[in-house]
Amino acid sequence: MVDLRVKIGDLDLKNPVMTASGTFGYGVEFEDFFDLDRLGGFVVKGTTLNPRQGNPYPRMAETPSGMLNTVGLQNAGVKYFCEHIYPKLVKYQTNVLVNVSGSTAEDYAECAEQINELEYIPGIELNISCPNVKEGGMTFGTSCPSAEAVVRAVRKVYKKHLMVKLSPNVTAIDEIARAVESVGADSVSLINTLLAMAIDAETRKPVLSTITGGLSGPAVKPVALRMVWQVAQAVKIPIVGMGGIMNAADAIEFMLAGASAIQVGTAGFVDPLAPVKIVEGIEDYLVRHKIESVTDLVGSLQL
Amino acid sequence: MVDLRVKIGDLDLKNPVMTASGTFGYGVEFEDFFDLDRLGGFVVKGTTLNPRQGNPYPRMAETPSGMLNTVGLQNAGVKYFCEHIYPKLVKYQTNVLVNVSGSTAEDYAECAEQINELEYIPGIELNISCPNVKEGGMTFGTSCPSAEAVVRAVRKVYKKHLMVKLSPNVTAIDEIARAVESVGADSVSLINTLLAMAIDAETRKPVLSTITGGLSGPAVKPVALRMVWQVAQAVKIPIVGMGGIMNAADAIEFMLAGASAIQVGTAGFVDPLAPVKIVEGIEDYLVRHKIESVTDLVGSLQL
Amino acid sequence: MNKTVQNLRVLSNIQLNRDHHLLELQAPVKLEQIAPGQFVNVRVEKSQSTFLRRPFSIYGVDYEKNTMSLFIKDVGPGSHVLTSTPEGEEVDVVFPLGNGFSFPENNKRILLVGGGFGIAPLLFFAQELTKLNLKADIHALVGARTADDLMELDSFAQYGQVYTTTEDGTHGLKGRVTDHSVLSDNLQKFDGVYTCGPEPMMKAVAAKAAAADVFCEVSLENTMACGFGVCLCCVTETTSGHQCVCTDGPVFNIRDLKW
Amino acid sequence: MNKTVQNLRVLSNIQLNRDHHLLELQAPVKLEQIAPGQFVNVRVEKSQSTFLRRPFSIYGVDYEKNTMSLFIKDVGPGSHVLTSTPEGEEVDVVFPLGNGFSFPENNKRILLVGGGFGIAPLLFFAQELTKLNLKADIHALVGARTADDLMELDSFAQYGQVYTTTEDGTHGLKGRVTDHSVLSDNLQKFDGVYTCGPEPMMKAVAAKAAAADVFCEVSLENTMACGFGVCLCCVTETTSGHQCVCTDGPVFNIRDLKW
Ligand SMILES: Cc1cc2nc3c(=O)[nH]c(=O)nc-3n(C[C@H](O)[C@H](O)[C@H](O)COP(=O)(O)OP(=O)(O)OC[C@H]3O[C@@H](n4cnc5c(N)ncnc54)[C@H](O)[C@@H]3O)c2cc1C
Ligand SMILES: Cc1cc2nc3c(=O)[nH]c(=O)nc-3n(C[C@H](O)[C@H](O)[C@H](O)COP(=O)(O)OP(=O)(O)OC[C@H]3O[C@@H](n4cnc5c(N)ncnc54)[C@H](O)[C@@H]3O)c2cc1C
Ligand SMILES: Cc1cc2nc3c(=O)[nH]c(=O)nc-3n(C[C@H](O)[C@H](O)[C@H](O)COP(=O)(O)O)c2cc1C
Ligand SMILES: Cc1cc2nc3c(=O)[nH]c(=O)nc-3n(C[C@H](O)[C@H](O)[C@H](O)COP(=O)(O)O)c2cc1C
Ligand code: FES
Ligand code: FES
Repeated sequence: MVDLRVKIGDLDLKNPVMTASGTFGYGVEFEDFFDLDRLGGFVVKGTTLNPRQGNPYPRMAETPSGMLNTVGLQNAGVKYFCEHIYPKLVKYQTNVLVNVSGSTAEDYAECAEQINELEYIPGIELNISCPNVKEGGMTFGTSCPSAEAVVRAVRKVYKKHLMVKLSPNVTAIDEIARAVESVGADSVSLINTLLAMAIDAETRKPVLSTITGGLSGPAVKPVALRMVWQVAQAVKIPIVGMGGIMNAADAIEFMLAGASAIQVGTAGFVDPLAPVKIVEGIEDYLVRHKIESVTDLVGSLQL
Repeated sequence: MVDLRVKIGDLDLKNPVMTASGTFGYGVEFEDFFDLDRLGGFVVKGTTLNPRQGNPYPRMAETPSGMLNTVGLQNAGVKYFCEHIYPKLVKYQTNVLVNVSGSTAEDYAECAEQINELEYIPGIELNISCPNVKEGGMTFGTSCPSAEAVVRAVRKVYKKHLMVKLSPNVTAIDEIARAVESVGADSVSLINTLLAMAIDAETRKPVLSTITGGLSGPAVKPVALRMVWQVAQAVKIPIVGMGGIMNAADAIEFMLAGASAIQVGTAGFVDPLAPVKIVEGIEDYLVRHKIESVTDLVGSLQL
Repeated sequence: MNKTVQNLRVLSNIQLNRDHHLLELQAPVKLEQIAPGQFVNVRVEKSQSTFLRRPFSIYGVDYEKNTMSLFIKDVGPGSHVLTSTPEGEEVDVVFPLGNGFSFPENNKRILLVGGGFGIAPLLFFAQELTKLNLKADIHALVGARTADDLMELDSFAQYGQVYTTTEDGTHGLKGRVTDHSVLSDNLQKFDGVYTCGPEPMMKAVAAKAAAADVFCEVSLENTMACGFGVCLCCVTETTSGHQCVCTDGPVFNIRDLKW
Repeated sequence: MNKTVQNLRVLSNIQLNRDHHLLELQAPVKLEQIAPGQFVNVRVEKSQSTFLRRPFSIYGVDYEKNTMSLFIKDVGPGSHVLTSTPEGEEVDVVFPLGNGFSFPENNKRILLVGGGFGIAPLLFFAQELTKLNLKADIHALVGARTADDLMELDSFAQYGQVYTTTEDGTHGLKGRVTDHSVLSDNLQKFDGVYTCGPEPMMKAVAAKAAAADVFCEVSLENTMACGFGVCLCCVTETTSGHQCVCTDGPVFNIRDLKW
């Protein structure tokens, strides 16, 4: 028997596989496909202080081995979440995190404060990296001072696990990681989507309503892996890796590069069973390689 | 008859299709496949002041819709280039540019100065963006002051067309573009490769000898397009776009986003005929869309 | 039935005309009730430009043979691989997705208006209406560019009266579906209009139904990433804000759309 | 001949054992002279994980039928699609690439040492040596894990004497090729040793040849992006610096390698 349990700071996960915000709805949509309690955890949709209707259609473009999205944080706001969604999530025997976005440090803090009250939400993922809305935090995530400011504001009011999701659209992601670590982040997750664009040559128009959008899927995996590796050299807090993970081998690569856990995003669109297949695949890998605990993989890349 | 001619500053190109440095050798290797004079131009291998043996094998990793490389600027140095390679290039009736790299601003300038003497080389492409060698210029290309410094040094000694190749591994590529424009760059080309990484889960080792390498191919196209679009809003000098261009539709997308010409790189590995097929495809497109001159496409994205 | 991911075996693949194929797919597990208007999302691995699944309406279900059919137009890499799939091969399908058309009460007169592959869910609807013995008086108006593009007219004729239009006049009325008198003369005689096809066609039909104040449902085809409500990419504007075509639709009452 | 990109038609696809196939490909244009040791680079579009081409040694050329053969082991997505390609389909091939083995002078005794698909270029070499009537005395040593993995022995036997080893002893000597006496007893009796196979095997053979001071060429298989000398990804360390396996090789004299 191999041990799949991992810890992300004070969070206990039955296995290192989570699902990524914005790609897993509120979890319930996946219930037909598998038992959500088989996951190490899942992160629900980006939540903001006030309701947001999101960006206009079209919001999606398929690209080579990936896709662009510009959903723009459509959500009914944190109050609605607490009253109407949260009650449906309390039944899950796994870590349910809420992804939090905002336009000002105060927004973030206020939203986080309300989620702090929810007994069965052990942590939040602070999205300082959404490229699709002006107020989506990407500007927070692209400079150290602004990243520090928002994390500091949230840290003051949020008492549970504070995971900060980093933007890949930066010159030095390791510096941003160090900055958020220094002001109290409990972990970092990366990467969010790469700012990108699609054009329809025939119509001569951008494909997305907002011209640019966020690139995800296997296309970004090599960049994401590099960033996880780079951040792993820079910080001591745990890293949650993501970006194009499609199967167990991909997940293991992220752990070798230094991630304590991983998130599966776009893969779930292509194969709704991907998250559980990855749990099983990691187990098989450990058995095959005679590795007792999945934690032995973390950062164990052989140079 | 449609008009395929474009200008990049003072460079006259018979069509907007060039090939990208490091993916086209010295051109001669493609001669079996097509007549090089059918291209608008080509950029030969990264050249440095002193000979470089490059990085150890393995230098390549295949990734979803792309590849990583870490060639590390293997070349015999500018002196060898001028004496032994240049004479083989004078016969071409197209623009042959030399891609120049260095470890210090002085290196760059000295190398450029020697190439300035070569009558049939109408311009250089200054590579301030190679992610694969410490001295490969990526550090020059990731901050405005250092980018300005190297361009300024080269501009002093180099009298012909000075194209500056930008790194995509930055927070704000438009700012770097503006910086190099302000110190005399005649054009900018983008993007170079994205810093990335591949790991072999079975051996638990990095695939590349240098751990990280540069990502190219269709996987990066959406990011490249976005950057060309972003730079087009920021500078007045012409833009040469590249990154994952595989076919004429891709090339046209870059021109719609604001590129006056494009370069074909990795595509030539997959289909050695890609560069000429793209020339033909652009012509077909213009005919089909009843567009008289390819220059009408440049920056004509409809919002 | 619940959403599932299954490998379905191609039982037959019949080419209907130049670019349309009819695929009959057999399920390994007993099919439960599927509603007309629901769709499937198919994975296409044998192509380098189909990262995401491709959605197709369900064209019919045969619960005895345990098969379902898809009516596929070859328009690009994904549909091309599918229309080229030989019998015996398996395809990876997520289904059933979306809502479905609203069944009318007994003894209603309804009009189906289809263009292109939009006939697929309409024909399934007609089939189920008839099977459920709702005694609907079914009329179908089908339009195409030319006669060769008018397919499955016999199938429609099994369920009711069929009207056709072709742009070149090679079959039925020369013109577009919206030029047909059945849509202009006294549309009120129908209790409901159900339409699926190119968006401009649906919008024109919807406008006529709205003007005549007739119940009207349209089946939308927004681009999709997931197909089951988690990505929020496929939204359409409704009177109650953005709704997902893949879960709140693909079938919408025009009353609710901001058309 | 000059390098070209051509669509070759699969004339036959024969499964040799569990995971090896022999593909005979017919060219639309007259094949010119191809050297044993040269290789092709094949595009594989029907898979989502084969962005780059896949290199394979040329296993033989039939100038009369205008065909060339490849000997392919199914090890991953690219080789899998190729070994599954039905007769009649076309494959997009860049060829001929690389240098080739050095032909010996007349009346020489040579030893070919092959493992796995490494036998492909060696067999082509033997065929050409014989055709050119160089009166070479050809000996071939072939190793595999088990008897079923020893293929094309009859073909080798056409050209000279064959020795075999299997790790499980099911055919020939039990052990690895390097355990075979032909490599240890008096290797000097050969004028040249030519080897292709897994790198550890080639290194061991090269070491023995070097020790015995016998001419020895090895055919390398570095990972490649372009296959024709423009990317500089496939380099190997030689006494004159980094050289490209795809253009300066794949065949190298061990004297020049830093092994
Ligand atoms: C709910 C729903 C039901 C559908 N039912 C059918 C059906 O029964 N039969 C059928 O043949 N097709 C149907 N479609 C359309 C079908 O999904 C597309 O034709 C298919 O995805 C094209 O894929 P491709 O790879 O062949 O071409 P692509 O290269 O992806 O696209 C070719 C062309 O089709 C358009 N297109 C791509 N994806 C979609 C999409 N999701 N919706 C609309 N247009 C698209 C593109 O803009 C492009 O112009 C349906 C779509 C939806 C959303
Ligand atoms: C000059 C040359 C000649 C070759 N001749 C033959 C031949 O005659 N018959 C044959 O079956 N194979 C030959 N190969 C190896 C063949 O190229 C690989 O088996 C093939 O590329 C694997 O592709 P894949 O998609 O099936 O598997 P992948 O998933 O790409 O790889 C599967 C396994 O093969 C390894 N591999 C991948 N690419 C290469 C490569 N270029 N060289 C060596 N190993 C690789 C990978 O590391 C992995 O372990 C040759 C390679 C070279 C460079
Ligand atoms: C449709 C879509 C919506 C997303 N929404 C959010 C979001 O609300 N908040 C967030 O932090 N990340 C969001 N992301 C980013 C993902 O969580 C993830 O960081 C990214 O997609 C990379 O992982 P992947 O390649 O596995 O999808 C979204 C991604 C997609 C594709
Ligand atoms: C193998 C390889 C070597 C390269 N060498 C250089 C180089 O020497 N100098 C340079 O400026 N860019 C170099 N590049 C980057 C390309 O010129 C180009 O910017 C990049 O590959 C993106 O374009 P593509 O996706 O079309 O290949 C190299 C790229 C590859 C794949
Ligand atoms: S396609 Fe993802 S929500 Fe509809
Ligand atoms: S594979 Fe590109 S140089 Fe050899």
